[in-house]
Amino acid sequence: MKLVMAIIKPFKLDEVREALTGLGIEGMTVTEVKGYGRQKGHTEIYRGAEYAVSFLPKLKIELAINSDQVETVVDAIVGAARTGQIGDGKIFISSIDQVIRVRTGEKDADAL
Amino acid sequence: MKLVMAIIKPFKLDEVREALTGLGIEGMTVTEVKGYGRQKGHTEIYRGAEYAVSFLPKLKIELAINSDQVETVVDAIVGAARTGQIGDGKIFISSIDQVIRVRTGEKDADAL
Amino acid sequence: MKLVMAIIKPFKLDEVREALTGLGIEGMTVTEVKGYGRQKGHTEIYRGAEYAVSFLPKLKIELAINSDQVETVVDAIVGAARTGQIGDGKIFISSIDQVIRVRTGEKDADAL
Amino acid sequence: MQNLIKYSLLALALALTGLGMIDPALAQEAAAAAPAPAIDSGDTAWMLTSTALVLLMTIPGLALFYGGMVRKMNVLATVTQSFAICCLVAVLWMFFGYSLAFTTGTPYVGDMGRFLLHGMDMNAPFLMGAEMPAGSVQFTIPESVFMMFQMTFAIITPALITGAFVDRMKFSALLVFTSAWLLIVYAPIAHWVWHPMGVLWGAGVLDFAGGTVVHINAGVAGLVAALILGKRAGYGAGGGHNFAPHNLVLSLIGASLLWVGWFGFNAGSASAANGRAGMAMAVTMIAAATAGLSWMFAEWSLRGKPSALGLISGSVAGLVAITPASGFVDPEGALIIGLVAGVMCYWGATTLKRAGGYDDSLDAFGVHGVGGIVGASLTGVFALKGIGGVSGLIEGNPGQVITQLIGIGYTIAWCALATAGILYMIKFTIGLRVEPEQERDGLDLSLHGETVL
Amino acid sequence: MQNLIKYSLLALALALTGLGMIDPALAQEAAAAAPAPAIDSGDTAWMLTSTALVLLMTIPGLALFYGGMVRKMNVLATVTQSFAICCLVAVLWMFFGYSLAFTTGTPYVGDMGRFLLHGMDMNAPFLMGAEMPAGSVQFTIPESVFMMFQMTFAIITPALITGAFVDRMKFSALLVFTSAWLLIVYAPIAHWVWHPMGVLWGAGVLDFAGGTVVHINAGVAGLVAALILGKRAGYGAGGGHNFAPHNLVLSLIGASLLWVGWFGFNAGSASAANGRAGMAMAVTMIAAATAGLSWMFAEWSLRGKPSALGLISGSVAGLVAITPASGFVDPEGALIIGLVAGVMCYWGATTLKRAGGYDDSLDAFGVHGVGGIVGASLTGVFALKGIGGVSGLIEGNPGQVITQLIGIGYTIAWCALATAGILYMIKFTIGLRVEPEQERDGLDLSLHGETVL
Amino acid sequence: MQNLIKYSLLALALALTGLGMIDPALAQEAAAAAPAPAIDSGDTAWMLTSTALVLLMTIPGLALFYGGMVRKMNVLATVTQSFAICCLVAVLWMFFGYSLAFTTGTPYVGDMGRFLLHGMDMNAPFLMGAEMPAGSVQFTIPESVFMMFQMTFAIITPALITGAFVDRMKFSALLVFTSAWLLIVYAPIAHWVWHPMGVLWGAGVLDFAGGTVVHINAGVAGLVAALILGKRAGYGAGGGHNFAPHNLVLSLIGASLLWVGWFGFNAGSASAANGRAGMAMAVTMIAAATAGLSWMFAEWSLRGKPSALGLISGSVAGLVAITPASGFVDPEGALIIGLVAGVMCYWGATTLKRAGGYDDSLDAFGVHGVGGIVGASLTGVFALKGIGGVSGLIEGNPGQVITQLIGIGYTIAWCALATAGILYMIKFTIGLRVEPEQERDGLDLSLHGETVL
Ligand SMILES: Nc1ncnc2c1ncn2[C@@H]1O[C@H](COP(=O)(O)OP(=O)(O)O)[C@@H](O)[C@H]1O
Ligand SMILES: Nc1ncnc2c1ncn2[C@@H]1O[C@H](COP(=O)(O)OP(=O)(O)O)[C@@H](O)[C@H]1O
Ligand SMILES: Nc1ncnc2c1ncn2[C@@H]1O[C@H](COP(=O)(O)OP(=O)(O)O)[C@@H](O)[C@H]1O
Repeated sequence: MKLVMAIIKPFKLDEVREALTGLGIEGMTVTEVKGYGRQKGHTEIYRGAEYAVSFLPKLKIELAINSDQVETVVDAIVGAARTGQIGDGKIFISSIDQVIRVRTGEKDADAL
Repeated sequence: MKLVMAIIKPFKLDEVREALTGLGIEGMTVTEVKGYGRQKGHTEIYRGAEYAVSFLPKLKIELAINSDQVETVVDAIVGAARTGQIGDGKIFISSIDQVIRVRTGEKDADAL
Repeated sequence: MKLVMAIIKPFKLDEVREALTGLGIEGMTVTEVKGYGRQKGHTEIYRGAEYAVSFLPKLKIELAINSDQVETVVDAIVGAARTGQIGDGKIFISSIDQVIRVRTGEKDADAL
Repeated sequence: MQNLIKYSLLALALALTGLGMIDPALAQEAAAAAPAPAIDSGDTAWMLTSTALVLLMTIPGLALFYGGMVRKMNVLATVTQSFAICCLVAVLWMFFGYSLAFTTGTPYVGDMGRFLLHGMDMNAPFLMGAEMPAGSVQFTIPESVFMMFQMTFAIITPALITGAFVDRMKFSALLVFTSAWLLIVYAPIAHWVWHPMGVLWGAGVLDFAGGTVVHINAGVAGLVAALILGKRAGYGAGGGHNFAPHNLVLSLIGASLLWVGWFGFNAGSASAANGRAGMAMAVTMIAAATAGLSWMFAEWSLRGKPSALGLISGSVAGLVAITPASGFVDPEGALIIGLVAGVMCYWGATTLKRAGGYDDSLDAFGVHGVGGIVGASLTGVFALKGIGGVSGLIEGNPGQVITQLIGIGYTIAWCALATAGILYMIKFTIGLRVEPEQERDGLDLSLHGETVL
Repeated sequence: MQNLIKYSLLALALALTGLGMIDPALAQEAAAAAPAPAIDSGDTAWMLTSTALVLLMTIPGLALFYGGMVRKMNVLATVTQSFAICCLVAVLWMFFGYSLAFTTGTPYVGDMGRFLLHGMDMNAPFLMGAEMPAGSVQFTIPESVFMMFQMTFAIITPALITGAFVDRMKFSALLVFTSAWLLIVYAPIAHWVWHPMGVLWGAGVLDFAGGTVVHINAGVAGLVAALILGKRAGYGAGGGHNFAPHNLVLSLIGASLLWVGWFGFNAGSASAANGRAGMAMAVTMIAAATAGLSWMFAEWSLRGKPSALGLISGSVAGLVAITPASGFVDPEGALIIGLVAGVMCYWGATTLKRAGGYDDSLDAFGVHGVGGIVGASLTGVFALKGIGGVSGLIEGNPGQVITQLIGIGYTIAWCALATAGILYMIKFTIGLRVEPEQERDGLDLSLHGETVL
Repeated sequence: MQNLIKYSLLALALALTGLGMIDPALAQEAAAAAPAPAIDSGDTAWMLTSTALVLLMTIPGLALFYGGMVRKMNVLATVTQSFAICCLVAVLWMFFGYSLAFTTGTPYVGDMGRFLLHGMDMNAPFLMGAEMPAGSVQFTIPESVFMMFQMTFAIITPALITGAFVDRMKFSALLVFTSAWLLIVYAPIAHWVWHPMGVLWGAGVLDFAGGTVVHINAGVAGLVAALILGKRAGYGAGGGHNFAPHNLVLSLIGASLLWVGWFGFNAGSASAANGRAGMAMAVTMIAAATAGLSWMFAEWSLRGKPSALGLISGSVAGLVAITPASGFVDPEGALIIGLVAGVMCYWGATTLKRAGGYDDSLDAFGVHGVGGIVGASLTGVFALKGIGGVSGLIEGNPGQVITQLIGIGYTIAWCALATAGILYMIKFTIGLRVEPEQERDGLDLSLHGETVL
């Protein structure tokens, strides 16, 4: 099984979620994060004092999937999250050893 | 070493933490997240406009442990976090290569 | 490629970020988290009722890097985040299979 | 828009026809009879206080009521609109607005006799319409106090409109719109209704504290603005775009300050600390309370839950509806007005808005337009001779209802036409609406360069 | 509960015994001596203002004071309680409450002579107890203003009680409870104390602005409610269940508005803009300030840190305690009352509550009950003939302290009994408490379907 | 610091030299002419109201204005400073402050004739300076009301200073500083300016509502404190240390309440509900509005965006600047004063502060110091005989400008010297500043043991 962790622009959440549910993905976890990257932040000025805000609001989506779903999932996320402008985000894929559903104790594929 | 990442219901945090400290686990990191899954969200109505809130508040607990602790830790979390109702959450286990304690520079098992 | 996940004290963010950009690291993602560890929390008293706050505010930094950068990155983070006092945080390193840049579809090293 | 214009013309026609039927003897001359040419310290104390209370309604009252209902990324932009309008209108009022509204001039608009507030006598009690021997109104307070009290009304009215177009209007466009609207729409209509020379005063239209001048006016302008600006990006698209209020605690603070401040608005409109002011305060309280409950129970029975937003919206609806009636009706009249207003404004903010398909974002029309029309009409029904000197339908004078409808018609007609004109002028010159990315990133950051953490 | 009833009965017995000892000549007839049968615009101006100030105390004052102290998931439910009570009581006051409290009737309760507020003369100064030739009280303000001022007192009293049972009472139960409590507990006790026909007025009990009628009453009702409803789920269980206030900035705004509004509450209780009002305002300020400092220093020395919550709680405690005394004592008396109130209420909200084992969540009893008892008793100690026409212990009249204790006893007795009765009635019919899952998910979402982001 | 002392001495010298040039005939004796030895209920009503309004300015007004501008971890500590000062000053005022300021004494300070507020006549109108047959001032309100109104001024002045040193002063040091500063700096300067025996009153200095006594005083004290305490850790270090305001909604609420409350501050300074109060309210509104716009447009043109913080800061700057002028100028004077104040205070909070290199964190000096100096000077320019009985430069009396500068000089000199003395005394005894870790962890937690979630 794989863990897909995608950083996206916040206003793209609904489109990404819809794309994923379209693939039958039933579960995901979302976290509000701040991103630093090529996309520049902005400057805020308060009474003459400038504050450079270099971290931008992003959302992190984590989803555990079966290894054979990786490609379709990545395509779905890229398709839904892309605006073509800098700062669209990244997807990181790693392996997971085991998944357990707390309610039932089911494991791995059954737990997804 | 393994990284255990558990999604639980927020009000279960104290019980889970107590169960883990009962096992001698000395460190963990908690993040407020929003979960999407089989558990349905709710609808809020503001002056006749309905807003479907499909993401529910959850907590993510991350803890790095020695590989031989995985089973007891999973059992402890499942035991403490289970309500038997939908939305109880999931546990994901993956491998970590290395752990470093910032304060001392200690590595791996010493750093846990 | 590796994923470096570092838990640090919040007021150390700027120093860590500068140390990393000094290494040419161009991207990272930061999350506000609560940490539990050897560092004790504090007690708040409201009209005689005591509340033990055992989770302390921390920041989690995640960055995907090439495997050969691990050592320099860890050194940079440790150097910038260390105060020598308890609660300085930890660094966890794991492997990632794949990285995709959403905007371009670039993969792996190109996507970092 | 075509419909809008059509209906506006219709209303105007109706109004003009009706005018022939009005007996000018019904005009609000009661006030003019007061023979007291000295400043009364008690009356002045109450009017100074009322002025502070009405200012409190806009800043921070209305700013918070609206600010709590928008998304977090727009909260500063929203509260700033009310604050900026407060500053802008105060200056314009000094230059032109007060003169256009409250000097004698013609039945349609005042002259410029108080340009820069020249000519106010500091120590004499104010005589309004001194040039009209027969119809002038003698106050017991200095003109400066009258001018200030009226300024706070001129401030809140354009601020109310902003509820219709939050999250998408350019700040520069807002400033231009407010300036033009104040002078072209608000000041003349205030003159019509509240100056003894005014055409609707002459027609006997009753509007104690601004049901037509303030609320119908703001509500209709809001509706027109919502139609011309169009919807917020993503509004009504379904699929989870979330426009839910980000912090109703702010809105509840705002509604509370509106309520408290409204005591100055309505009881202050008696221009004196007397029995009529006391009665106006009492009916204001009762209508607000009743309407809060009636919206709440309506929503509770239809939607299953009594929402905080419903309760406070209902109270505001009741305050709106009692405004024109507050110096004319008794507590029982207020009870019924509140009851009707709560239910009707709930309908206005839900069913009517959905049917109309416009995005009157915070229900400027649904609450102030609908509530104002309900209140202005029912003033004609429940007015009692013993309270304000004029009888309504329930005391056997159905003509007063017609008179009220004429006042409503006039107001709607001129407001809709002129507002549309002003907005189109801005649209085709500096533009009305922010860029799509600005709207997406939130106006706090894109227009003002600030954020709330 | 058994203890509660036992003590209530005891207090009642004590009160009845004591009554024989009271010299009716001490009754507050000073006011009745005023021979001015005309409306005074200055007095009316101040009373209109005071009414606005007291309303400000409940919405948004008390709503925020309480709202900031609960967990975030309950903040809307908490502030909505105050707002809904405001609406509900206003309507009930119009129908029955005002009549029961302020018409002549019997020594125990008024009649229904002002049902629907019929019969108020708009333009005459109010004569309270006109049916009692000897004891009537002549005011210089219209009855509508008196009625409104008193309405705002009737609103804040049940709203204060909610502090005892936040986070767990059903909204429907709250509405039923408030209605019954207003008519069965509040209105009669107001009649006893503030109407010349009332039994405690006759006994010479001094309560300038509501130490017994408002604060002891609300505090005791809160204690009874906390006992009958039981604790919040998880309260006192240790192990990290966290009930810490989520945003004390809201509470500080609330406490500030309570303080400012209390000027209307206490100085307004002079019913005129005169020297007694001025002195009442001064002693109110001094007691609030002193009590804030005394709670703060007490906590600082015992707990090591001066908390914001302690400081503001102390000020509120001082305001509570000076309430009954405010028209009777001088600044030095106020200083001592404030000092004692700060320390005693700190004790009430900490040691006493822990000892009692009840969950009076926001210390309705600890602050308002304890503070009210402190204030009502010390009024009997520090009353000065030169201020309010009655001497207290320090001017050699120990009897006044007894009289005050009788007033306290009566109030506690009837309030405890009747409140318990009402709550049990609700418990066994529609139920008092929300479901455990509702409590866990937060009342904002489960009762009102809304959240604060 | 050396520079500071040098300039202070210079100013003092200038002031003393200048004093010879003043014609005492210009003194503000207008008020003294009033022959009315009876309490006026209307005037009293307005002054009771004004007292409530000015208290509202500090709690919660100023508390929120400042609280919104700090980092989230310091918000409770910041708002608590204003609240604690309110409590502390009230008690000190009762003991010593009121006597030092408003009893006759010498030209430099009052005596202790009102220690513990002994000797106030409850029912007679207040005669200020009764011991000076020629120069006494007869009021139409009770002394208790005058004392209370002045207390609220004594509260806000030290609270304003806190803006200069938020985030780093020890709470204990704050309490000691406030106590000493009130008695050594504020009370004497109030006596100089506002008591007929006072040296600056005698010199003919005009300060209607506190341009020198309140704003220059607070601003200069703030500057001195910012210099002596030093910068916040990390301030000006670049590299991303972020001192951005955490929630400007709070600041906007605060600015709004300051504005509304300022009606009591300025119009209340007429001590009566009359034409001068009305005019004072009008010019207050106009200056606030104009200054808000002028700061906003200055920033908009220089920085590209009109910020919410700029708009509200400008309004406060206008309110500051009109304060000394409010009973002496007409609307046009107010317009110009507002215009100048908005631009000058923008300069004071940006260019000047950067040039000075000090960390006046929330611009106590930049807004109140600069604005106060602008206002006090321009009062000498725009004063009109027809408004306040004294002519300024534009009516051909350039001497009034000199007189005003002398008043400014005196105030700056004594304030700077004495403030520095007090702060050094504290620094070398209990210490002024929190520990570095306390500053880093936030004062909410480290000083008060509380947090905002
Ligand atoms: N190496 C990385 N490790 C972790 N997160 C990253 C990394 N690079 C980028 N990100 C995340 O992706 C977001 C977008 O990256 P950015 O460089 O701004 O634009 P783009 O995705 O177009 O290259 C960043 O804000 C950050 O949150
Ligand atoms: N495949 C997944 N990947 C990541 N997080 C998941 C996944 N499935 C579920 N979750 C998380 O677990 C939570 C609980 O899942 P849900 O399906 O609602 O109930 P249950 O745990 O009873 O099956 C979700 O809210 C989500 O945060
Ligand atoms: N085993 C662990 N798994 C996950 N996070 C941990 C673990 N141990 C510590 N942490 C994180 O690191 C932070 C610092 O750890 P702590 O034990 O307080 O001090 P130190 O880093 O000096 O040993 C904790 O607050 C927690 O967020």
